[in-house]
Amino acid sequence: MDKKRRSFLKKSAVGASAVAATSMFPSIWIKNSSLAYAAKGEVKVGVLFSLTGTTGIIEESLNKATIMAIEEINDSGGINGMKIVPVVEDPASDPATFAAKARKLVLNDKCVSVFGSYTSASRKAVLPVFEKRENLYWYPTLYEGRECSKNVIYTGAVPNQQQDEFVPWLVEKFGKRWYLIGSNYIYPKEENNYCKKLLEGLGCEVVAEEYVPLGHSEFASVVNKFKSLKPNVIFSTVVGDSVVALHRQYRAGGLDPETMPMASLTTSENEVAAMGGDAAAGHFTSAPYFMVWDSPENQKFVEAYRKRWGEDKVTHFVSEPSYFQVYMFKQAVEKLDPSDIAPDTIREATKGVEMVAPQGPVKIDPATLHTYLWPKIGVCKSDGQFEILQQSSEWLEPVPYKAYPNQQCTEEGLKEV
Amino acid sequence: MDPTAIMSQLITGLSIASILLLVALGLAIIYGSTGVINLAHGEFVMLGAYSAWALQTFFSLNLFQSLFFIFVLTALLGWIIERVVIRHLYARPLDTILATWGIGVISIQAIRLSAGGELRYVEMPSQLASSVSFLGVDVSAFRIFILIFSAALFILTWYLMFKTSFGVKLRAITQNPEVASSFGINSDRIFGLTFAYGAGLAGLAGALISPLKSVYPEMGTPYVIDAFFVVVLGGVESLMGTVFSAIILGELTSFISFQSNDTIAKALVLLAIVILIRFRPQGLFSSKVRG
Amino acid sequence: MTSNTEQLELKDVVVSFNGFHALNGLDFSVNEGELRCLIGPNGAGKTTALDIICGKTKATSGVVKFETTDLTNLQEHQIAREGIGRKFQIPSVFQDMTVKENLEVAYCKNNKVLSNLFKFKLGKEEEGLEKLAELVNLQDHLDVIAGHLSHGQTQWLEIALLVAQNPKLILMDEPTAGMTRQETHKTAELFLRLKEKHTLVVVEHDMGFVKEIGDVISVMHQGKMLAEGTASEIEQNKEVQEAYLGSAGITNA
Amino acid sequence: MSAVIEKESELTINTGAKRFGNTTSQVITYALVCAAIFLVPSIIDDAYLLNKFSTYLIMGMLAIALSLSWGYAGILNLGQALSFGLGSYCMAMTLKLRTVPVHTGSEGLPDFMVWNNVETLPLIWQPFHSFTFAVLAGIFIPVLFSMLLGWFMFKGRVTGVYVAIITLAVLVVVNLLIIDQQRITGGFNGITDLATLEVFGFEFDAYGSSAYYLIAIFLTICLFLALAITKSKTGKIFQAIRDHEDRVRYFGYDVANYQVFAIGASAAIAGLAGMLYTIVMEFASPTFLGVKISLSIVIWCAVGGRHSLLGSMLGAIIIVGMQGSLSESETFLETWTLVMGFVFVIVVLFMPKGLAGAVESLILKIKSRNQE
Repeated sequence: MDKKRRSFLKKSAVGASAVAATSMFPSIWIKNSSLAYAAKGEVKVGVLFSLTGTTGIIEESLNKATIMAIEEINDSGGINGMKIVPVVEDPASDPATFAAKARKLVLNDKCVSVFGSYTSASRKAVLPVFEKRENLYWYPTLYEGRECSKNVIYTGAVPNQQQDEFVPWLVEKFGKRWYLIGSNYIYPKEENNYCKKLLEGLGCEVVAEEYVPLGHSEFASVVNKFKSLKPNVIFSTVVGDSVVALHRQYRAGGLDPETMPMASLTTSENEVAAMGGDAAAGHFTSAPYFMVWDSPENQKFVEAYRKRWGEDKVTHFVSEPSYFQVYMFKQAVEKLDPSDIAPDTIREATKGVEMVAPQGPVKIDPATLHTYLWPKIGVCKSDGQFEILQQSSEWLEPVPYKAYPNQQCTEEGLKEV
Repeated sequence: MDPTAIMSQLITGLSIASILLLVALGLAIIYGSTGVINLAHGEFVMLGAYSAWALQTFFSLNLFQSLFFIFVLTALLGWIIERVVIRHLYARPLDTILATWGIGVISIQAIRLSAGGELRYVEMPSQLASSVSFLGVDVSAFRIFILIFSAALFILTWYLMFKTSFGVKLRAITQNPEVASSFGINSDRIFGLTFAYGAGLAGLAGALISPLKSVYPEMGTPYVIDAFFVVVLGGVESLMGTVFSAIILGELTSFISFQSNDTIAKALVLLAIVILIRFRPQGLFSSKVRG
Repeated sequence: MTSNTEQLELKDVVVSFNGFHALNGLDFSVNEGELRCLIGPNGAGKTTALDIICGKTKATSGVVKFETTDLTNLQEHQIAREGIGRKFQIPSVFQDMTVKENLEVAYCKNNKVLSNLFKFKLGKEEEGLEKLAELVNLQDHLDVIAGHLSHGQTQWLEIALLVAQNPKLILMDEPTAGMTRQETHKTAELFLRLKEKHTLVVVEHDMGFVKEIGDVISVMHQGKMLAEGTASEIEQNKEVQEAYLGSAGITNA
Repeated sequence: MSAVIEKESELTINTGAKRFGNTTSQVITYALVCAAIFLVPSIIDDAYLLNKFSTYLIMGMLAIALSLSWGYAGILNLGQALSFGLGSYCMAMTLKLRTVPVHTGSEGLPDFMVWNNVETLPLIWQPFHSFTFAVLAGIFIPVLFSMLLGWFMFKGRVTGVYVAIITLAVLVVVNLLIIDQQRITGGFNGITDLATLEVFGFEFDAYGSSAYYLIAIFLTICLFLALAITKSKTGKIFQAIRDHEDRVRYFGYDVANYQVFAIGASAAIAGLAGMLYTIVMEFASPTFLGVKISLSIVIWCAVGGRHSLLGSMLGAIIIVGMQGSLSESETFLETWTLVMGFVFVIVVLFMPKGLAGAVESLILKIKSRNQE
């Protein structure tokens, strides 16, 4: 009796530990079912935006825009009848976790594409797995350019698209003494490289170029430097929560945007909502999209977004590409036979895809896989929204290597000219 | 540097120092008297900021009207946490690192799930939104307000610690718990109140910095690290030390960042901390060393 | 075995903390092989005197000499290597380690990090360590974790740790504090045995114990040496009686 | 009758008072766990899972390193990630140089340097053309750096929380400098887009069993080396210093030398772990030497039981594994950090000596029940 009971106990212990093991590492038991990407009338995609951690404050809205686009497509019949199944992961604002989760989406979940990332560091961290495993990454954020990967579709702006019209306009309107301030990482440094080239051509003077640590929130000395150097334009590529602190302390310090405006490539409705209209009013931003842009597509987008996520939510120039790039994905996949659906065929099908996005008609450049966009210049009002002062006369070609004329991104990769 | 610039950086340094002091004061009291290494201190700061946001958004209270409620709310929360968790850990202070880290993680996610993960806006009181002339320099009125407020809080705390029976009891427990208990001092109750007071101060700090900085769930993390530097440098059982180390760090940051930039300022200030602690491990203003 | 060679000498030692003179020109010397008791009312500076010898506190001025070496500028471990061992008032043994491991650590023939890194077995020392344990009556507790020992046993263990160092001079700060009558008596016996090989300086309050072990007694007062002599000489000394007047009397101080 | 009682009471005292387990049983337990680790690839043949488990093992190595310095020698090093990151950068630099011909043609500069308009390879990059140099650097740079810092602190008798604050401050400074010196270090992006490690014609694929075995081998070596250190007389002196630094000094030991050695040994393991991490993650990032990971290591050791090398290692693997699988499950997508927070609080309240301590007392309980 005793023996029997023991062996029973043993068995149940084994059983219990097996249950524990499966619940802890569920993926052990999911074997590679098939190699086909689109099976059972489903197309699996990864959604990789931080829901926690420091950049979660912005990436959360990118996640929301992406999910909404997927839901809309599924509600209107999917892609040729196939549903898009999103696998959402939280990379927690940490490059290593980004890399780990990207691996899961590519290797384990066999996603056919992944939508994700905000920072350059996280994009660089996930690149190896997409390049070595021939998958496709859709990156919605404006970035510093100088990348020519065959495994990334870039739907955000590159420096020439944000600056070519913005910088000359500012010089004409405010003057030639510029103060460049950015967060200490590659995006601001590269944007400033490009900016300095433009300023040189316009005969301007850079009175200071400075970088603050990421996440910095004490701008007292910076504001004092503004006061003592008195630049005509403060060109800001400060990102994230630091933007809010910079604007609020600028205003609290008694500076006036009439004579010393901040011109930013990174201040969107999202940050303005957190700094208050008062602190934002009078400063300029250049971007392909603003929430107030008047077009039927944008009205639909903004209404749907607020209905889905809450009336107090805002859309901005990174959430808009997060939204429209899913539709571009749909258009590309639609062209394919279900048995042909794979990352490389989707990439080929994406080349030259056109659609009318909330910002206007956009197109994927076949050579660079970057996007033709509509740069706009906006000035912030005290109600927290921008007023659009000017838009480029045509969609602007993305030139990721514009500052480096001896290099060119082509369909065959980076070429030295 | 011309004299106005020097004056202006001096005041900027004081302003940075006052924010450091505001954030560090609660930590100094908790760590100095109970030995608890409260890694969740930054989250109390964050909760203070979110309380300000919630009171403004849902009850239309401005910052001045909310301060009292914020103090009470965060202090109450601190007291509950002390009663439920920290109370069991006084005998093993190192373990408080793990427990308070856990509490911090929970608070961050609880706020994210309830108040949302995006940046939040706390309005600056309109009376203080402009800049004023102070000693010949143009300074933000709100920064001056923070300066005065944190000085007042410091004096109040000092009074509490050295002039009230609560403070006497607390210091007795800190110096010799056994003797104190033989005199009938209820250390349990005193520690609970101390923790609550420290948490309440952190909450006030969060509310006061929220109009100058940004409010989001992770905002507390940088503050707790800075606050620990201030407290340890000042000497863990010296309130005066905390003030002086905040002023030293604030002025250093101010002048170095004006001459070069904030990255170099941060690095050099940290190196200064390393060297000061190495050659004065008991802290700048304390003769005792907590092990 | 007591010889007349002077082993330890403190000359005009001053120690001041923030203006307070804990030692105020102390002169103190001990001969090789002696068992010297050091007594005095509270705050007389007895513990500080031991601190000065073992390097825990640095003298503001004055000379501390051990045999031919000047200890004034040496660090604690260097002083220990000169042959001085110290037992503290609050017993300090390694609570999480077994009695044997405690003794092993204390046995400091070789103090280099790297050579100790390749030392896993006790070898010849084992016997020595067991003998030491026997000396303090802990031979049956070699594998017991030190934190589980009784108070008296802990005191003995610390004494054994000192002996393991094999120092020429052993400094004891209130070794019988907290011991029962019986344990105190055993300790006295132990000290008399130690005296054969080591010089001992014992700070003690318990006059019964002091009488049991001490040849010569030194009395400190207000950071200075007040008197020196046998137990009966000391008890009759007027100055000593006055010094103790403030406290509860010489036997029970 | 009374003799029996006496015997029994003696027995209970002994089980409570004596050290749990002897060295032999400890070695056997350690060996069994390592054997289990080696068996994993033969059970699981999945690129993603092997890659993931490889990273868990590396975190385990970090926990061993901290257990050695904190659990044994009492040095709460909040800069443990510094050694980890330096090791990681050394490996990334040499692997980056191997990709150079592919990226920038004949000039031979890593791509990010070209982006930053660097014209010639910086001096400190030159020796990393040699793989052997890089591997040695990956261990000895962290070791030398830590020992220097240790010497600076411990010769000044810095202890306890002050060690934590100094190591933390130094970590933040180095992190800031690496981010700031983008031209040489790749800045916040780190060093990305690396070649696959190839030694003697043998390729270590980040997603294959080769890299996994490589890590398992080094983990085993580190675990047993660390165990050997703790069993040596030096290891016992570490513990003595942890419990009573001054007491040890009065025995004649130069305590600072032992502390410097402890922090150095722990840095060697962390540096090695960093190099392996670069191999499986395929990049190096300044976040590898961040405050967050440094604090995480402390948490792993506390959960696993910092006085036990194996406990700390398993603590790391369990916590990281739990974080991974909780955040992957749809149910906990939004609440996984909440769950982790509660786990930490509960472990502290109910398992003061971590998992290792809980297991020890459980086994002791079972043993004494068997004796009844």
